Amino acid sequence: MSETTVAVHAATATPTERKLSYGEAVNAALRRCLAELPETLFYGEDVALPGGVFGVTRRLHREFGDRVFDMPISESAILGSAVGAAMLGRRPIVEIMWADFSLVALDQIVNQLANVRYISRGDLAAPVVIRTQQGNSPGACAQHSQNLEAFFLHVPGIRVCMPSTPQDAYDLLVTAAYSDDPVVVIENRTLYSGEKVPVRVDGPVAPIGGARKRREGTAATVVTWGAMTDRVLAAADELAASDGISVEVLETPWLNPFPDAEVLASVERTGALAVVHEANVTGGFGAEVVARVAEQVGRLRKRPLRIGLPDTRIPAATALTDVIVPNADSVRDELAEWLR
Amino acid sequence: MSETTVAVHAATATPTERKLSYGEAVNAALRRCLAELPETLFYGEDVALPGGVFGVTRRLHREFGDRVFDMPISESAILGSAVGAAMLGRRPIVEIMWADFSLVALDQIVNQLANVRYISRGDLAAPVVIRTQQGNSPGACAQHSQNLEAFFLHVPGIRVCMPSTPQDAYDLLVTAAYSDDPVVVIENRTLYSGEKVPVRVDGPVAPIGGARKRREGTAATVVTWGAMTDRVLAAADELAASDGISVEVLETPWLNPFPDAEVLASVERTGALAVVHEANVTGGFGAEVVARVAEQVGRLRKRPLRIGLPDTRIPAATALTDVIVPNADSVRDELAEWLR
Amino acid sequence: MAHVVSEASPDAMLSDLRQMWRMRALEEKIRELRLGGQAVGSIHLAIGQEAIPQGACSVLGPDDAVFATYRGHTWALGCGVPAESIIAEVLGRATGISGGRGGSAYFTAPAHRFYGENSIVGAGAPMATGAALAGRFDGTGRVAITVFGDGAMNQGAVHEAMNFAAAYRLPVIFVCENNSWSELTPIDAMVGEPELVRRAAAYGMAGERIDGNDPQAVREEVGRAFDRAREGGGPTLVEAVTARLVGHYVGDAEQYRRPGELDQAREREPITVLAARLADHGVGAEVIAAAERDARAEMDTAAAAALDAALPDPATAKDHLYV
Amino acid sequence: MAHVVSEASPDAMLSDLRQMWRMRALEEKIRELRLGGQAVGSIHLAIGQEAIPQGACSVLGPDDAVFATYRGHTWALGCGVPAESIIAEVLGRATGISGGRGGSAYFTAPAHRFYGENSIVGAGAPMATGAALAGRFDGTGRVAITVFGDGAMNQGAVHEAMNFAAAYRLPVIFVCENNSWSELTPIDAMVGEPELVRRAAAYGMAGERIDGNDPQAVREEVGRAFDRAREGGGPTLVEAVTARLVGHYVGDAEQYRRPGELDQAREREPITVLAARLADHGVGAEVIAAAERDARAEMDTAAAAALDAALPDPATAKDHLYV
Ligand SMILES: Cc1ncc(C[n+]2csc(CCOP(=O)(O)OP(=O)(O)O)c2C)c(N)n1
Ligand SMILES: Cc1ncc(C[n+]2csc(CCOP(=O)(O)OP(=O)(O)O)c2C)c(N)n1
Ligand SMILES: [Mg+2]
Ligand SMILES: [Mg+2]
Repeated sequence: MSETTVAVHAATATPTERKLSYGEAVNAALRRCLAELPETLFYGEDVALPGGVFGVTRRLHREFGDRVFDMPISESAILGSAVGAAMLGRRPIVEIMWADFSLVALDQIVNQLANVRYISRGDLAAPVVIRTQQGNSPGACAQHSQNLEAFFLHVPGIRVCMPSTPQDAYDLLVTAAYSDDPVVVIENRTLYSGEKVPVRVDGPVAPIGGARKRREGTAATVVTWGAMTDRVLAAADELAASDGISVEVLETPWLNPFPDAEVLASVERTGALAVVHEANVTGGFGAEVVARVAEQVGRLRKRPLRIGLPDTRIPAATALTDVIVPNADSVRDELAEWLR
Repeated sequence: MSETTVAVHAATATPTERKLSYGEAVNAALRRCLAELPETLFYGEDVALPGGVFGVTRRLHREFGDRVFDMPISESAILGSAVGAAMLGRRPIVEIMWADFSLVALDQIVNQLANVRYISRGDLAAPVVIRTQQGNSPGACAQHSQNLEAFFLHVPGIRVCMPSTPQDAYDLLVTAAYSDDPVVVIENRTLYSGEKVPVRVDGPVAPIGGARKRREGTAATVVTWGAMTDRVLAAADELAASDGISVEVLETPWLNPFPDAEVLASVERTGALAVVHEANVTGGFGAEVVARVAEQVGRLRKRPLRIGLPDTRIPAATALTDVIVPNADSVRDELAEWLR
Repeated sequence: MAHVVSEASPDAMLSDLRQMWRMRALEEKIRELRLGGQAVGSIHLAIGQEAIPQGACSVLGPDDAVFATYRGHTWALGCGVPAESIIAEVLGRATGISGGRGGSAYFTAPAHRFYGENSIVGAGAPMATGAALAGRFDGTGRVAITVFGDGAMNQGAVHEAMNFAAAYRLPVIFVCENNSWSELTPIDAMVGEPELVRRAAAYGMAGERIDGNDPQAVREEVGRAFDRAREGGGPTLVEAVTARLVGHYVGDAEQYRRPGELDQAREREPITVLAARLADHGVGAEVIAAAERDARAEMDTAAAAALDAALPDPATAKDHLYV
Repeated sequence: MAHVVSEASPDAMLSDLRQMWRMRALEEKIRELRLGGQAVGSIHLAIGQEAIPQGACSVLGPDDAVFATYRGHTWALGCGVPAESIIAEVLGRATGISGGRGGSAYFTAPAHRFYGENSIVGAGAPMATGAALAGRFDGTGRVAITVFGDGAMNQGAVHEAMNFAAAYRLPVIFVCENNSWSELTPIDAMVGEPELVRRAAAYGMAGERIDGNDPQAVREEVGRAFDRAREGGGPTLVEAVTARLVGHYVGDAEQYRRPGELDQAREREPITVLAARLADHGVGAEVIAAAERDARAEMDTAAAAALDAALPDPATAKDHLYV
């Protein structure tokens, strides 16, 4: 990220604490970025006048006027205009309502956005933030349920993060907006209207990257991210209560850059690795985590374990998703079986 | 794949041998499929009257008339019409000139094509073949050089293969056209006008899947696919000649379904695994191969190795690609260093 | 609106009324089930837009194909999909038309010429061109109808489909249901030319802007498009102007509505207008009332059966991924 | 073609001729280097199309921005990028305008208002809307020009860019170089309406179809578009009709050409026509011949320097991926 801008800002930062839900934290982060960074723009479908289909972006248009606007249902125009505006000095924050919809315009992310700095040898930058959200929710269809982080993580030149807490929803978005590199921030709609918790706002801009140790443990290291994190934590507590097995849970809200050192250190300590994500297993980023550990750690006590959606499409009926989308119980059972 | 159709056809099949280049083998396979399967259509940009930008599809329009036609520069229309035509009983074979271009229309592959059979519980099928080609070639720019198989391999519901020999260029395309499931066939333009070699044509339709042991060896198992295969074989011979190290080279032209059993058996034998692909390493399918082996094989003699493009964009200048795109020498050096 | 709409016979009007009441009652029943919590997820209703599926589906031939959107329940009903199997699908039941796999926004019913809803805006348009293309080779002379909203006109895939269909004179009918809103955003703010039908000429295809609240106007225009398509005259864009009387999805607070907008819309909505016209023709109040009563009775029965139906067997969750 | 093109002064004509000769000589030099094997990969030349970049770039202001395609050498030259740094780029040299990273088809030169070539058909159009959008906030009043071919008109991203620009009245000029071929396929077979400019009205923007072989016609039409854009009148689509006198790429066998096509095209090509017009105005043969001679001399010198330049340092291959 842009050390200079951050430094400049950090000086003026005075943290305060507010009780915010995940969705409110996103709104607060957007407001802060629009207020502090005059080059920022925020736009997407239904984000301005209506305040977003999830109500997450309410009042931003009223407060920031033309810098916050609604777009036609034209994802290539949304993403492409963000690339062009960034080349000319703006810092666009754009919303793609569902990660699934990015597939109608992936060219602008992979073939355009990711190349700007590299091809121009740094003469140009593309400080674009792409806010999106993904994952399954009860009754959602196959076209509104996918977890696509693995696509973005195979693209050198863009950064990727997936906040799961209100604090990270705030911090990661602010960090992304201050970054001079493109960042894809993947939220999750099932978290937006969660519980309000104390969130430190207006503090110094956190550097990009890093992991979160969400639970201490010795039996194994469980790496996870996004909305799975809470389910994994519940599973881990269950596992401790019922089977007396205590696993360490490492959340990696930043996936690019990936916190190799923290993950390796934990696995060295526990001698076992499991990776849990909601995306389907084959070709998911869990494979990358397992591969990096296999390449860098010597002998493990156990073979690694990947937990994710089986390789299938995603049905709408909850009677079917209940048995394929990983949840606290299924994760607990798989971990118990693996560690038994 | 459709056992019935294959069976029916296999009966009438009388193999003959012809000397064909890789590109000619593709042409022969297309001609055979258009002749044998009346439901097939073949279309894409510049494929009919001009015979393809690489000349690979010459004479097909003359021979099969309206079933072979040119399309506007509209990848969403190409792919989307293929999905719709397949739902209504056709077997479209469509060309996406460069895999990079699929990114302007990936929705039609991931959100549409892959869902047809699953959502309809088999009431509908989508026997679409997407022929494309990918990879770097001297002077090609970042938007015409990517290896995107990992994207397609993270999508349940579609099959994926990458032929590297004229025989496989022929066989895999025929198998794909006979399959009642969607298949992405990824070719490589640097192979089209390679040497003419004897190719068995008009034989029985091969079943989907399988691996090719391209070289015997004991020191390690090297898994590879696509245009890297020849480079890996050259590297392996070099390695044997110069360092007396003999590795087993396993080509996996079928990546979905992936030949787990063959790979595991080989790794069990050699005790070491390296995976080589031209795609950039992070999030590449090499991670999946390493993860599957780590999950299923106990102790290996060595930590696994992945060789691929470093995580960077792809420059046009050969002075730069020479040092980042894996070639026979760099693969040989990395293998030697790893096995030393 | 170029053509004068000819007056339908009282019988035809009555059957339109009955069909539109079936659609209305279906949607209201589904809303009830969603608000009652028996159905979950996003549900998009076509209340107020029934004249379009009714007019269009009434001229559909046996080999034709329909590609709809997430707002597709009424189009499926118009194609002949039984109400019970639509409601069961929305409820995620094994007896749903797609066994609960598609849900409210993505089910498919090929046996009824309904090649599915689609939850990606505009994605059905290129697929419809393929269905039309198939008809060139399978001897059916199939015409494909793809329906989408005003907002979808701004999606690249729709553009590519229209140009392809026009260039190859494919028998495709593009039906744009212009209900003036794209989710929560007004279409007139998202285009430079609010008369969307003007795009037809730019692609070199026929186009008409019609009253989407009059089933007879829709039937005649879509009928002309069918004739044109079957005679090799290529595709047609039909912009059917209508209004959505409810939220974009069940639960939409509709804060974006303009003052008086819904009151005006209700006066023009297809069922009210047609019922009044029938009364003018001397059709008795009892007959008109029966159309609603019968429709609601049908949907009550269908919903009861759907609610009684079994859930899909979890053991089948991974079936049908490949052959 | 709505407007009468006013006659340019002999001086203006002469400077157009000189600039077009520089473009022609640059392209011919690059072709020579590609055929000679000093350059590798696909190279797309704009020989015959020089009047469009010459006319358009001659009215470009200091804050404006150009988004071109793989066929962009002449546009870069028109923006002021030195010939030597273009040739060096094509040769993959360290002194190339992008240090060899972009190559012939994807280099960028922001210091010269040239925001890059693009090797994805149509992808530059949405990017140009963003550059125009930026101008709304940075006080420059920037106008963005995006140039693409006839075939690109059928790409979804171009549609989305045009509608967005029209809806928000963005200062964007869409220049469509209609050279009648999309790679190896004729545009008239790939559209239902061959007069591509008709799409402008459908989007609610201004549009003109002009003689793309007359630099003065291009200058005046693009000039009007600039004035319109700066006055808040929104985007314009300029369809500039021209011909590509060479293959789609160097090495293209051009078997797709129609009988007599190239002979006719050569008679109408911009340099021949303008040279004749200058002769009619009494400009001496020697002056006219000098325009070519000087241009070729410049390119010989540029190519020699580029060939002498160092290759990029392999150690830098991974630099500049992130901050
Ligand atoms: C490609 C894509 N972008 C965005 C969405 C989210 N979305 C769903 S419906 C909708 C509005 C569509 O409006 P319109 O086309 O007018 O149809 P209507 O809902 O009014 O029937 C949007 C933006 C989507 N499903 N797909
Ligand atoms: C999305 C995409 N599809 C296909 C291609 C391959 N391609 C490169 S140039 C070209 C033809 C473009 O024709 P036109 O737009 O008329 O421009 P011209 O080359 O004539 O200047 C095609 C199909 C591409 N680069 N990008
Ligand atoms: Mg609408
Ligand atoms: Mg062209």
